[in-house]
Order: sequence, then structure tokens, then C-alpha cells
Amino acid sequence: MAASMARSGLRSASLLLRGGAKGRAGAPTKRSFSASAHDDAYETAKWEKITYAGIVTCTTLAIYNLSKGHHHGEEPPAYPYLHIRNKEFPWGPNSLFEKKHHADH
Amino acid sequence: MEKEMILHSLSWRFLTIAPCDAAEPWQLGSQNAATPIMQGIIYLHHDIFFFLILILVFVSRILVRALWHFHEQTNPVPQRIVHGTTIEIIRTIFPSIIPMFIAIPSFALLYSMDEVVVDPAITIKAIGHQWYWTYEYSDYNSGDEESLTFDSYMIPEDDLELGQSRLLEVDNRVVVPAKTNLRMIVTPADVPHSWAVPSSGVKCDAVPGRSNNTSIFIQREGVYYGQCSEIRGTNHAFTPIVVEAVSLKDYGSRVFNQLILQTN
Amino acid sequence: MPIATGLEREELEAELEGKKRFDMDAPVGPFGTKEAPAVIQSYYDKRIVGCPGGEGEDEHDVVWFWLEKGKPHECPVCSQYFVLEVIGEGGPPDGHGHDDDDDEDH
Amino acid sequence: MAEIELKTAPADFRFPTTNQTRHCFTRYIEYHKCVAAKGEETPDCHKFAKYYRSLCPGEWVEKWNEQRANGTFPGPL
Amino acid sequence: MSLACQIEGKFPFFTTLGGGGLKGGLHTTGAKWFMIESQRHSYHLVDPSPWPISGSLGALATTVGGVMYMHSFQGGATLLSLGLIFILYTMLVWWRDVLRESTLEGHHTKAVQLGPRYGSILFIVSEVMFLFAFFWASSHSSLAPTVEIGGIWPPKGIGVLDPWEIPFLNTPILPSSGAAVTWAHHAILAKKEKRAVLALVATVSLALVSTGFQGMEYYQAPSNISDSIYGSTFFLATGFHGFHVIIGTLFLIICGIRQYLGHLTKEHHVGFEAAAWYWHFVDVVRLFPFVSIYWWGGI
Repeated sequence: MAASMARSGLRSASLLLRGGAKGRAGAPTKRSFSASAHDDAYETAKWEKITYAGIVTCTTLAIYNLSKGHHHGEEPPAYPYLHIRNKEFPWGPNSLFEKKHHADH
Repeated sequence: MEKEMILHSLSWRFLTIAPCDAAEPWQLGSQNAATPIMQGIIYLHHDIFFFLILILVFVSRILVRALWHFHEQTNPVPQRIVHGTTIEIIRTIFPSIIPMFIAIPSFALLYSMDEVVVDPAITIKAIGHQWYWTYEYSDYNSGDEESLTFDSYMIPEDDLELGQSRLLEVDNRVVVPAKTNLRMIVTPADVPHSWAVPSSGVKCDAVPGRSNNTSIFIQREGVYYGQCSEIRGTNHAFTPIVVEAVSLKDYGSRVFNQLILQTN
Repeated sequence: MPIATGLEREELEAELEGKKRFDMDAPVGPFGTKEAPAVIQSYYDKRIVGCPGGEGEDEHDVVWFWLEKGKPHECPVCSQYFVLEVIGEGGPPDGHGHDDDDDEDH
Repeated sequence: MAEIELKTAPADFRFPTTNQTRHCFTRYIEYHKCVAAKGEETPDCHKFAKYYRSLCPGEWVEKWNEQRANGTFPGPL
Repeated sequence: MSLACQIEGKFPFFTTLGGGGLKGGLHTTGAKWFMIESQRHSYHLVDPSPWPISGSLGALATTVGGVMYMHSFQGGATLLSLGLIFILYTMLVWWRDVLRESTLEGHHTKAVQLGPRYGSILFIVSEVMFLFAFFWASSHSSLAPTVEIGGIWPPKGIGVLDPWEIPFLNTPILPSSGAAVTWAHHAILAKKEKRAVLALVATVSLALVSTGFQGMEYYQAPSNISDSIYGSTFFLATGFHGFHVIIGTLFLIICGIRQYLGHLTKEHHVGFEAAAWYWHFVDVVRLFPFVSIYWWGGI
């Protein structure tokens, strides 16, 4: 919980830097620490903004990340500890995420 | 001063009797110490035993006294004492001090047993197989293949000569020089084993994939018997270990002849 | 009034009125003596009561006992006196005594 | 009947515990790195050879030699 | 004014023994349709329920079926899948009953709410220990790599994921959904039910995106679970974390539906609180594998 608060605190700070004036700086005076309904409303709005900031960051990161494509590594020599099969699985040589067929050794 | 005298005369008298380096019928105590480590183990046993006797006597005294005081006829109405903070503090603090006194000698011994000897003279590898031991003396070979290796099988009961002990004799004994630092490398070829010689206080587990090191310094020449101490299948009980400590000169000649035998 | 039903609703209603529908806290009061025994309120004719003993030094492990209407009880360890005050409907607590509609015989 | 000169691999401060597996493995790798670097019969390579021969069980050495032969030796050679 | 409310049978084969428990008695006789005088104690004496036994039978079928399947016995696979289906069914109907007892019948007074509250906290603590065990295994084998894998980490020939590609991308998504679930929580506290539903939808969609990326990462991973100790510790630690993300997502979907149906109120939303705690646990746990396995373990 603490980590996500810290992370989102960080992001809303960055939101401020990017000139988003509607963030935390505008309303410290209004904020009362008793758990009144009004406080909840303020918290709700704040966390809503943090979530949107998170979504924006993630989408930009995703677009940048996925645009770089994925390089396919070459087949390593058959080390004794790779593709360990003391006894074949009931569902055959490949496993859930293993699309390359390993030569049986 | 006269303590040494008594000890000396006593040990003089015992010298004539051969020290027991193998399991004996109706044996209660541990075998005689052949190495300083085993001597340390015996001393620790005596230290702890001293405290045990004290505690045993004290506890049985309290037990009998309690039975006496809560006896139905002699004291029908029990006292209503439920708490006693001072006695409670005493009976918790004091019993926790005793183990500290026991811990000091035992830790000292424990760490000295795990010492890796700084400059061993000989490295012998004991490879545990399912139901026999192989020994490799590879300090003297030049190529990868010529190390002096031999298997050591138990002598079955029906080929035993007179005077040999049952289930303890082997065809090829491990010949080691006495009074020298040995490094035993113990490792298995298949399943976990354990290389143990009680009189030298050694029990070194052979774990697959790990070469386990134990250092031995045998003080006197003689034949020492041990057995494999890690369950490993049907003939687990029939894989004894026999260490023969000989003088440095004999060791040289014995190993050298075997080496010649081996290589050509 | 928040949306609720059953026991939860009764609890919330009592809470709104400032009363306590389920009073879970141990009663607190002066040390009960023979003349001024400690009064324990109960909805039924008898209730299990635990006596924790007096203050400070003569506090003892809680001794549990049944306290019944009309039978004051003295704590065996610290001899504190307890008496039951029935504030509810009375009758045995497990509801076997006088069931209402179906069997009228006893 | 020449006198056998008692000499074996010295204890190594890098492996102070009873587990000498990596000691044997490191000596084996040092030897083969030294051979790769300086060729076959140089004295200090020979020294490493003697160490790993006295430390490593024969079976391990055979297995590693075989792995090196068909290029599947996992060690950092 | 005690609300007369009807206790219908929860399971057609069983006749209900006692209604709302007149005078707190479990063993009142006859079916009481009206609660004339509600019970004096605040506890909830649960009606007899078949789900514990059906759950354990399902578990038995799953384990025995699993062993038979892995040893390729005849019919092992069917028994395993039957067992799993039976466990899922039991979970579904058991928790449906709990929702009925709490939201629809109002048995969950403040004292009763402590049960699920402490229960979920302890459950999360046990999950922490569960995942901690796998991280321990991963660091045990990576801190002192054995001789068999060449004494180096990662072992030679193991294709290692670049931590700064998808793994790095996946790391901020979970905390963002963590922020969304906090938004939902405050929306509930501020009685903004509709906003809370939107917040929960945001949380769940972010969670699904994160699981999607995790699946993509596994699909593109050059090594797999049977590639030495690296593969097994990597896939066990990250795999079980992913599995817990999926559990959390299901939990949040249920909370979203309940929020939409109006079950959750400002005073009583224990189900949502448990889901939020679980989700924050899953958020925070994500940071450990990223640092120790992807990043440090991949250098």
C-alpha cells in the first residue's frame, strides 16, 4: 500500500510539474483531516486523478515499448540442464509457453 | 602433582590392553579416541554428563517432596498458594544459565571439528557407491586417469577367517600414515552416504553434487573400523569402512607398490 | 438510515438512537460486598459471569460461574458478591422453557 | 622404493568451509584457462592440474572432460 | 420494530432446522416463519451447509486425479478436471451463501464482520509467506549458483529477458490499478456508488492489461520452466504472482458486480475491503520479483 501511495504521489507531483494546476497544490488549505464526507469526496477526486495519470503513463510506456519489436535469440547448445525431461510429460514434449520443439536428447 | 602420578600408573596398566577401536559386544561407552577430535568429544560428554547428574538429582528431590506434600492422608487440605513471583523468576533464570555453561565447550568443539586444516599432507577421496566404498589416492598421478583407486567391499560372513569380526572387515583397507594431517574428500556416486569412523570421531556425509571435506589426524597406528551411516538401500548395513594407520615409511612403500601395480 | 436488514439493521438502528443493541463489554463497578453486591443485568433468568477479582494485588485468574435470579453468588477466590437483575423477558436462556404457539402443555 | 613425497593441494582461503565442491571446480577451470592461455606443459599449469586431480573425484573430471569435448561445459572457460 | 423476514431454505434437499434462531437457540423446534423476538447475542450461528464436505470431496478428486494424470493412469485427466470443476462450483455456491447471509439476511453484525476481516488479513499473510518461499528459492539458487550450472547466474545458454522491455512496462500498471482501487474505496466511503463502479472497472481493466502483458512476456520468453533451476525459480515466482493477480482480478470483478447491484454500503463493505487489501498486497509484491529476479537475476 505504501509503495503504491509513494508511486502515485510521485506521479501526481510530476503532473504538477507538467503545469496541471488542478493537482494537490491548489487545495491544501481546504483539506481537513477529520474523516468527514467532504474529505472522502476530495480523496475520491484526488485518487481519480492519480489513476488517470497512471493510465496515461502506462499507455505512453506501452506504445514506446511495443514499438521496439522483439528480437528472437538463437538456439543455445544442448547443455545438460536445458529442457530437462527425466520422464516425458503426459501432455507431450512442449509445455504451455514453449512453442519451439526441443530435440529430444 | 600426584594426580599425574595416578593417571600415569593407571594408563600404564591399561596400555597392555589393546584400545578398543571397533564395536565390541555389550559395549556401553564410546570407542577409544584415536584423534584429538574424538578426545574432545569424550571430554564434552563428560562435561555435559556432570550437569545431567546434578539436574537429575535435584529434580527427583523436588518430585519426591511434592508427592510427599500433596499426599491425601498426610496433608488433606492443600495450601492455596497460586503465585510466587520471586521463585518463578529464579526457576526460569537459573535453568537458562546452565545450558550456557554447556554451550561454551560444545561450541568450541563444534567449530574445531569443522576446521579445514591449513596444510594437509594427503588428500584421499572416499566415493560412496551403492553398497561399497571406492578410495582414490590421486596426489601422485600425472594424467587424469592414473590416480590410485580401489574398491573396498565387505568380506562376507562365510569367507571370514578366525578372529575377524563379522560385517566389519573389508578386502582393501584404507591405508593412511599416522600422525599426519589427512584431508578426506567424501562424495557419493549415486545416493547420499556417510563416511564414519567412530574411534576417530568422524562422520562425514556424502551428499550428491557436493564434495565434503573432513580433516583427520590419527595419533596412533592401528586398525579403525566404521560403517556407512546414511541409509541407502538394501546392503546399507554391509558397507563397512576400515582405516589402517601405519607409520610414514610403511605408508610410502605400501602406496608406492600399489601405484606400480596399478599403472602398469 | 443505511440499507440493512435483520440483526445488522437492528444494530444500526440502535446505534442511530445512541443505544447498544449488543453490549459486548464487561460491566465495570465497585467490588461487590455482601451488603452491596455487584449487580449483573441479564435478559434471562440466569447468566454465566466471570469474576476477575479485585484491583491490583488481589486480582486473580477469572473464575466463571452461573449466576441465577434470586441466588446471589460469592466468588470462591476473592469472595466478591454478585446478584442478577433481570431486565428482559426472563425464562431460561436456551429458549426451551415456555415456547409460545405450538406446544402449550407445560 | 623411492620415498613418496607427501604433497597435495593446499587449503584455499577462498573456500574455508567443508564444502570443497567449488574449490575443485575452480581449480579445474583455472587449469583449462591456463592451458588455453599458455599452452600445454608450463609448470604453473601443471600445478593447477595436480591440484584439481587430487581434489576432484575422478568421475567428475571425466564428466567435465566429456562435456568440454562436445562443447556443453557450463563453466566459464 | 424487528423486520419480519423470511428465511427460505438454502438448499432444497435440507429442511431448515431453525429460522433466524429464536432466542439464540440453534435447537429450536419447528420452522419459525416469523422472527418475533430476535436473538440477544450478536453472533451468527450458521445453518447446516453441504459446502464444506463437497469442497473437500472436490479437493480429494483433484489431488487423486492430479497424481493419476501425471502418472498417465487411465481416467486421471477426467478425474482431475472433475475435481477442479467441483471445487470451483463449491467456491461459487459457498460464497453465494455467504453473500445471502450477510447482505440479504443481515446476519453480519459488527461482531460477525470481524471474522471475514481477520480471516482475509490472515489469508493475505499466508499468501505473503507462500510467495516469500518462492523468492527465497530464487535467491538461494541465484546467490550461490552450483557447479552443475557452471557456478554462474544466469546459467549459460539461458535466454534472459531484457528487464527494461515488457517487465518494466508491466511494473507501473499494477500500482496504477492499485490507485484505481483506492479511488473506488474512497468513492464508496463518499457514497458515490456510480463512480465506484467506474473505478472498479478501471481497476479490473488495468489488471487484465497487466495479465495480458505477463502472458505476452511468457510467450516471448526464450527459456521456459524446464530450463534448469533458473527456469523453474523464475516461472514459479513470477507465475504464482501472476496467478495471484488473476485471483485478485476475479475478486475485484465480483466486487464490481456487487457494487453495481448496490450490495456495498458506506457502513458495510467488508468484501470490497478484503479485495482492496489483497490487491495492494499483489501490487507491492510485484516490485520484489522485478528487482530481484528480472533485473538483478538477469545481469
